[in-house]
Amino acid sequence: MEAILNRSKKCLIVRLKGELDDHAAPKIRQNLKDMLDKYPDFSLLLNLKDLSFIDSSGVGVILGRYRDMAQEEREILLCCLNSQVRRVLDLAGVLKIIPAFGSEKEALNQGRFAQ
Amino acid sequence: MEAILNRSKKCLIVRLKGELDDHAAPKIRQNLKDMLDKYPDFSLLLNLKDLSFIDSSGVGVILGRYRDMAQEEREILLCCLNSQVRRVLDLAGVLKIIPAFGSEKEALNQGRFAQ
Amino acid sequence: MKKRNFLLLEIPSKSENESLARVVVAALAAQLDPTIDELNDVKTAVSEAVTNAVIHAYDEKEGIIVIKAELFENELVVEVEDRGSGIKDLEKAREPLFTTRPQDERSGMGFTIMENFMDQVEVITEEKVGTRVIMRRKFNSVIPVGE
Amino acid sequence: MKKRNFLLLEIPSKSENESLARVVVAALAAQLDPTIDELNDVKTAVSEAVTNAVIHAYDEKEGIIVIKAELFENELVVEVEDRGSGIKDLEKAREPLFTTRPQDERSGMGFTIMENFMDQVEVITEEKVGTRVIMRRKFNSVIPVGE
Ligand SMILES: Nc1ncnc2c1ncn2[C@@H]1O[C@H](COP(=O)(O)OP(=O)(O)O)[C@@H](O)[C@H]1O
Ligand SMILES: Nc1ncnc2c1ncn2[C@@H]1O[C@H](COP(=O)(O)OP(=O)(O)O)[C@@H](O)[C@H]1O
Repeated sequence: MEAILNRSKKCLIVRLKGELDDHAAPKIRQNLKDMLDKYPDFSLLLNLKDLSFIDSSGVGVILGRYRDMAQEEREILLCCLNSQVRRVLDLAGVLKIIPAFGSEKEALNQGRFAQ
Repeated sequence: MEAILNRSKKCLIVRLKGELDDHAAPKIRQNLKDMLDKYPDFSLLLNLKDLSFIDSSGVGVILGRYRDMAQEEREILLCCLNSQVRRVLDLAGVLKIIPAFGSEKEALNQGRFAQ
Repeated sequence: MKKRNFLLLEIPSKSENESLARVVVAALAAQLDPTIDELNDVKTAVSEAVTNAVIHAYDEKEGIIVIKAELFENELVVEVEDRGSGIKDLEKAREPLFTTRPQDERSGMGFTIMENFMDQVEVITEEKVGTRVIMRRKFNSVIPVGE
Repeated sequence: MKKRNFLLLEIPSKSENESLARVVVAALAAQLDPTIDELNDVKTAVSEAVTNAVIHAYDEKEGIIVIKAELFENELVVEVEDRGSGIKDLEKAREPLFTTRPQDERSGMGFTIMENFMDQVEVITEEKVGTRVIMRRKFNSVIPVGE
């Protein structure tokens, strides 16, 4: 996991790495929560390029952050989904509520960031 | 497995790929035998760069070709051994009887080829 | 149909064994020469079944998970078995989004993923005895026959 | 010493399962965070033991190979068991270059590789009953303790 602050766009970019299953979930969840607490007025862009595997436990982590952030009217975005990740997030309905983009740049030029 | 003929050096260059264990041995052995029969006055250079695994069954395949070729006074050379392959061939005594080089080029510029 | 190959794997219900189980079943399935997507589907479904055994069946305590995988002509059959709590209401459990552990951010999508990524999912469960999840998947890729 | 994790794997004695066995034991050993060289040593030793069971123990017919692997503090213990022919003269069998199948281009280096790549190799064998090879290897890499 690697995090980058884009201060001009007020966006926290987190690049997830490896596998996001039930075993990896607690640590990634806590790291994400800590960062979101630290930058309370930032949006979150999850770059999933180097995420080689996700299952429903990982879906739970992403939806959990979506719920936390929706309450605070903060935005969450995804980008760079590989085939396995796309299939799982699509089936689980995640892509219906969280927008997904082809690259970090595309994501940062969309929606509220473009304003 | 990929084979290249170097006609000027009279050397058959074979690039082994994947894993050379007991399961893979019969096919690789037969392919090598066929090629050595087809070019009876060529030397053999085994490029092991893309060989990710070898065990004593693979050692048997290499020593078998060494024996066949030694009878015909043909030369056999190795190059581009990764760490696992080097450890196994070293322990099995292969490196004491078959010379190993850092690259195809180095191998082709040594010994009888240099003459 | 002739059985081409099989394996039996026993592991303790530790979360680090979820990836181990995926890797093992995928290594067997790879012998049928599936596409990467097909193999990923199997890995994901196995991950769901094994995770359920770790999380729901044994509830903190450590138990044993038994995984059987068999290859037939061009089909993989995987069975994931635990000797844990069993499932009270199986029909409800198989509904999308249903989970008995929302507090742990479970998504309730485990069974849904298994059902969508495999051709067939059979669940045999008995309270206080345990659960067996039997999943089947045919691969469309070309198969060398008569080895 | 506390057992951190373990697995039991049963597979038929087919040559395609030699790589499967390597992958499975390596996946467990990886939980101790070994170096790549350490992991390769384990893979190679497991390959030798399993290949011997496939080739020598069952001699064409298909039998079962049972692999047990356990993780302790920073040590892996792997046991490869067959219910095949057993070894007549174990002392001779363990000598470098000794093989009963020179016609198959066997190098006779299987036991030598196991002994050099692992810290300890114990062989228990009985004619017509079978063979158990128990191998131990400590990893020097840093280990997270008290999980
Ligand atoms: N092996 C099992 N043992 C006991 N209960 C299980 C098992 N598998 C599933 N369940 C029950 O079925 C419910 C739904 O499972 P699932 O669809 O995988 O979603 P989730 O794991 O996110 O809760 C679980 O919340 C649990 O109550
Ligand atoms: N599991 C086994 N069952 C029966 N015989 C065995 C077994 N393992 C080894 N042997 C005997 O020990 C000999 C030496 O084994 P090894 O050092 O691995 O060399 P290789 O496999 O090349 O013959 C074999 O040739 C075989 O006769």
